[in-house]
Amino acid sequence: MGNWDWQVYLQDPGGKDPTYLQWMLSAWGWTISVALSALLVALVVGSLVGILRTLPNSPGWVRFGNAWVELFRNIPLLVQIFLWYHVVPAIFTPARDVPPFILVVLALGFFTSARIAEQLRAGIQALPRGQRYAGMAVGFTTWQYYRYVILPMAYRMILPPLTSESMNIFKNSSVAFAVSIAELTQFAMQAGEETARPIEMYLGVTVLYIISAMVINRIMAFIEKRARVPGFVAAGGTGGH
Amino acid sequence: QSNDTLAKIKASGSISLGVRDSSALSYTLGNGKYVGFHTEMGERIVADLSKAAGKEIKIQYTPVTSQNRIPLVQNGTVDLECGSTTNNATRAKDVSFAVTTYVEEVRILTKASSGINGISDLKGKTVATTTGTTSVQTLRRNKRAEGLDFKEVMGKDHADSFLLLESGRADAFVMDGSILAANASKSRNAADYKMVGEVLSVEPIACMLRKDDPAFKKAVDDSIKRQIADGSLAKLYDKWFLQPIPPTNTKIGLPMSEATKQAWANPNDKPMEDYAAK
Amino acid sequence: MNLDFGFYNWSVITDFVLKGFYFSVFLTVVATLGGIFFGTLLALMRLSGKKWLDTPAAIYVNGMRSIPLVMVILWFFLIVPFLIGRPIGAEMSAIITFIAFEAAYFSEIMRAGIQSIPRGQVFAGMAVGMSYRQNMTLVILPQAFRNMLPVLLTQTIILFQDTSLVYAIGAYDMLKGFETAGKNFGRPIESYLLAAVVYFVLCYALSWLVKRLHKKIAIIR
Amino acid sequence: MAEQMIQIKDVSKWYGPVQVLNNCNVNINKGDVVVVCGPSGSGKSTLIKTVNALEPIQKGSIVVNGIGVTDPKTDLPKLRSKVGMVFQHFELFPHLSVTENLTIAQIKVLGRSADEAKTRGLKMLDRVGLMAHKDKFPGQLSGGQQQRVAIARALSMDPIVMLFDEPTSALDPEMVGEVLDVMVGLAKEGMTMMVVTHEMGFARKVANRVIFIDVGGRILEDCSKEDFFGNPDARQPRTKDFLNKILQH
Amino acid sequence: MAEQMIQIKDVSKWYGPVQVLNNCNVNINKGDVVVVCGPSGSGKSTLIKTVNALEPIQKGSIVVNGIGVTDPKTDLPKLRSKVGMVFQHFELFPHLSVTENLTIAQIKVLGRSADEAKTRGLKMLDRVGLMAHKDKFPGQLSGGQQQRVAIARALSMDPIVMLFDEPTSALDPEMVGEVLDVMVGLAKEGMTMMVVTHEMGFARKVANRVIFIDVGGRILEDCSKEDFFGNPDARQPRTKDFLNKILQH
Ligand SMILES: Nc1ncnc2c1ncn2[C@@H]1O[C@H](COP(=O)(O)OP(=O)(O)OP(=O)(O)O)[C@@H](O)[C@H]1O
Ligand SMILES: Nc1ncnc2c1ncn2[C@@H]1O[C@H](COP(=O)(O)OP(=O)(O)OP(=O)(O)O)[C@@H](O)[C@H]1O
Ligand SMILES: [Mg+2]
Ligand SMILES: [Mg+2]
Repeated sequence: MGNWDWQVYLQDPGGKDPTYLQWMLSAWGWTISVALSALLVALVVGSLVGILRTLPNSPGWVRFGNAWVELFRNIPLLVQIFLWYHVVPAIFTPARDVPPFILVVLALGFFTSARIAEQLRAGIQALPRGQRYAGMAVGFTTWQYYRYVILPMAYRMILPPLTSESMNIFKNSSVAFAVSIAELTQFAMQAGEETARPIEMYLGVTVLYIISAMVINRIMAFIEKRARVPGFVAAGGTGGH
Repeated sequence: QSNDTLAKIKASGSISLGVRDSSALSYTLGNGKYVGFHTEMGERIVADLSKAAGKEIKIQYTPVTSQNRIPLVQNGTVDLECGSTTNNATRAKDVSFAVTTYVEEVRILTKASSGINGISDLKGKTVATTTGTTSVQTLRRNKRAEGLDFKEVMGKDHADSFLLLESGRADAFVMDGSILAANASKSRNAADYKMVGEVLSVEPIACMLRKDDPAFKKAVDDSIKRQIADGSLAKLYDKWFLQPIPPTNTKIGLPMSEATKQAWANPNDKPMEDYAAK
Repeated sequence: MNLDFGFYNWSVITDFVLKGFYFSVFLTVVATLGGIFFGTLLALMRLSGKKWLDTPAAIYVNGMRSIPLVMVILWFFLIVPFLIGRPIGAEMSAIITFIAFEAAYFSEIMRAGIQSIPRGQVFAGMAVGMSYRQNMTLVILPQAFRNMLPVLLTQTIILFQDTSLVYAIGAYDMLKGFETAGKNFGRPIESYLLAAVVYFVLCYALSWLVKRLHKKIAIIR
Repeated sequence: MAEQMIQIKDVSKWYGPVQVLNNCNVNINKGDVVVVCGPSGSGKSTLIKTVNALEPIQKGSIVVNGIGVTDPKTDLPKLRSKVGMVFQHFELFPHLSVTENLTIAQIKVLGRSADEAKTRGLKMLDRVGLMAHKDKFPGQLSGGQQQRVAIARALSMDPIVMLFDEPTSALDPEMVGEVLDVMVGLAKEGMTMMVVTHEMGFARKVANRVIFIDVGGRILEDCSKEDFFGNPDARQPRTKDFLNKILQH
Repeated sequence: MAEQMIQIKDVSKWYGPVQVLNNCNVNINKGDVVVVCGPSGSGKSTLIKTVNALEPIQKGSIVVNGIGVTDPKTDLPKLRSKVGMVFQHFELFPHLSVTENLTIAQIKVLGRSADEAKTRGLKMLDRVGLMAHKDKFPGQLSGGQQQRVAIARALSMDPIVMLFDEPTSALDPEMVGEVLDVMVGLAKEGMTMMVVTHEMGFARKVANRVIFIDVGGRILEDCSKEDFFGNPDARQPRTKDFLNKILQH
């Protein structure tokens, strides 16, 4: 493909960012903001839903949790983002004034929450049944044995899939360009078009994505190391995007 | 790859024609059928090429997007793109353009009831444009130059941008006049929308082809000039802009602009920058 | 806001939606089969214990897994024509991209599947005199496939959803079909809503089947 | 008359259509050491788990120390905190150190202060001979050690009765002895115990009653140890068969 | 002079820095039944797996039936096909029916015809008393049945020697007997056997030699059964300690 032209990064795109390089960095900032906010939503909602699905003797909650998971994981993320951005405000007008950033965070967060809920449920159910019995047998209430026995181990066990989920959320944030968030992929497409230098732009953006993925991976590895229980060995999980 | 497109299409007996899915000048009816002012003009160019080659050249329609059209032309996927591509200096470094066949005027589309009548009314308003088009760049430059402060939202394509206007998320949609007219005409209440105010910029639209292939460019240009000269292009304009068109049989209703008339009077391939300097 | 689905008659569906649906399904099937084939090869490379096989496979898999699919799609669209020296259409490009991309994901699933086979099974195969190849094809891989079938199919459902991203290069998939129909009739809201419903019904039905299968497998084991 | 500690009355239980306990009746007095044996899948674990309502039952009633386990008004966590339970797979909390395993329920359930809980817990740990391991995690201990910690954990709650579900069957043979020794000690001190086990040596040494359950969850034998081992002719054929199998080698 | 079947000479093995076999020497003659015992983690499984090179060794040499196991030129699959092996967790192929489990290696490794393999396999299945289960899958059998199928699988290959790695320790107590019975039968017919087990009853009944390995992989005892059980004073203190533990209850 031959002749590179890295100078394009120093050209003036004409907007508020003086160079394409600075524009790209600000786009990276948007990617990070979208991803981290959505991750927060996903963790909170996903944990809640995941726990609901494992509660003993609460068929209502279990059904609600199952419905949540099925709804949000069986529609493509892109379509879900369109639903939040276009369809919801058309039916429910005040939603029109909600900034797209929030809508995207909710869309991405809920989409991912379904997957985290599923992992947490699997993690909880993969714990030996005896652990639940042991918690009950020493006199813990349901809330107490979740808090002190089940959840600490379940979260540790799902750290590997949570790591890939956190990396996924960064990658999936790329879909946000479809609704006017000025993140990396939108930058790549727009700047690639304006400068007619798509390869250089794609390369820069790809490198930033890889850096983001690696940083998240390192952070999660650190958490995993901190949370490691001496002497305890467990098998990991896999799958998904 | 070789830069002799004429030889290539003659040898293979087919040409890859770049078309668009949903622009005013080129769009799809589904089922692999592509129509529109520029698409039909492209078909006629190919007919002329067939005549010159002395054999039937079949058209392979290749839908492109604004993000991929230039690489596709460069890498040979598309031989001739007749969608709605602005001829500007940056692009001219990578591809070459046939003579201008349509001069686009960037305009403001707004709801009739919005009270916006020109660019100065956009202050403090939200303006929609489309990712991967040059109008965004124009708008950005204007914004900085004139200290006009408005919010910008970007649809992923024109229909999306129009939807932003329709749903009230944006107060105005700034884009090529033909696109604005087409989108408004297809909407449920076409009468709710109006194009207002001054022309923000003028953009020559032309068919795009590979760089450094003068013979091919000449063949394409000659065909276009013929179509202008014998009046068939004007008939085509009438068919696609003033008569009801498929699939919904509504009229775009956009009479030919002065700028377009001038371009036809003096066929040329000047880039957008030359228009602005005027 | 009044929704009006009236324009969705059979001819709109055949003209716009079905073509995209066929492509989405075709892409899913081809990418699943190709992805599993190459993914298994990659997994075997990674488990070979030979550095010169493991390292390139690891770089490929981890590289693919840290880039958004949209970017991978854009990349392949840009560079595949240069690599193979002739132009290809958006659809062909999407097929190559998805096979290459999914191979990375399927390889991780197959690797986990192979590793989930107890070491004792490997020993048992060796102990009755099987060669490495026989042990792999007769003992390990059949079990790995069986154990991982639900995960492989779940990945396939995700893959089906991900085909919606090919619109980035203008390939005509099911979502594109709905969008185009919506645009042409000025009814995008209804189209998106309908697209969501159709995706949901298809994916939910598939995941329901996977769950049934999972239960069946659990009984056999 | 001996004080009644556990009364299991006409208890039946089903998993879906499958009956796993069939009209079981057992009375255990204070100080009794009752060994429960029977073939795999006969419902031994299920029976012992019904005593502190870890498994619900569909028919019958269970009373522990005067409190109705099956009574909906009963505060189950409170009842369970008084019933010590030891599991086949130890079920220590793997993310907590040995000391934390011993104290957490004392603090959170009984409301003891951290200091008080620690004193009590370590006393029990000392008793099972593992004081040196108080700061380790379960995963760092051998199976036999983990099981002894599990016994100490149950004892720190000052239980009035102890339930054991095959406490030695997941252990390597050399570790079985160390756990049984602790249990023998407990029995000798007068702890009321219900023990599911195949260790007939233990039964011979300390049980005062042996119960045999057959597949389907029916209690076939409930008799004194002397009778069970000493009087084979009075036994049911199924029991003799079972005893033959497990005592053969 | 007895024919030599297995010669283990000066064998040492390390996992990383940890030594798990320490200069082991064992000679097994044709027809010998050698029981290997020792505490958990002492290297019993590792030792027995080195015999058919399932585990590589770093020092020493092993010869089976005159063929050097550690010789790089040896065709290991061929050698292994002549050495039957039975594992603690059975390791039947779960995706194959019982009959397929018995025939697959005969067909793919020995090159027998499907018919021939089936005849041979079913004969062995009959011998372990499971003819009725020939079309079932392993998951549908009890542990004891699975282990007997595993023995039949090994026997269908016409092995010249059989290796057993704790064949009964993953079984419910009532099933131990049925597996040991099959093994006793084999031993009585003169099969050369090397058996890792804690079943001292089995050792007493049929072993002609007992080997004791201590943690760290050192062979502490290698003597006749009579000596091992009948002459405690001649034993090492570690051995006595171990025997005490596992025979206590
Ligand atoms: N959660 C469950 N769902 C359905 N069936 C169950 C469940 N738990 C146990 N069972 C069945 O109930 C019966 C009794 O089980 P239980 O665990 O009480 O037997 P056990 O006598 O303790 O056997 P073991 O010696 O194997 O521990 C068995 O047939 C078992 O398969
Ligand atoms: N793959 C491995 N990597 C590292 N260490 C290992 C591995 N396999 C076994 N070991 C270690 O080697 C030692 C001997 O293991 P081995 O399984 O031979 O013991 P064993 O006597 O069979 O014990 P058990 O009675 O528990 O089966 C143990 O300390 C074990 O932890
Ligand atoms: Mg049990
Ligand atoms: Mg072992």
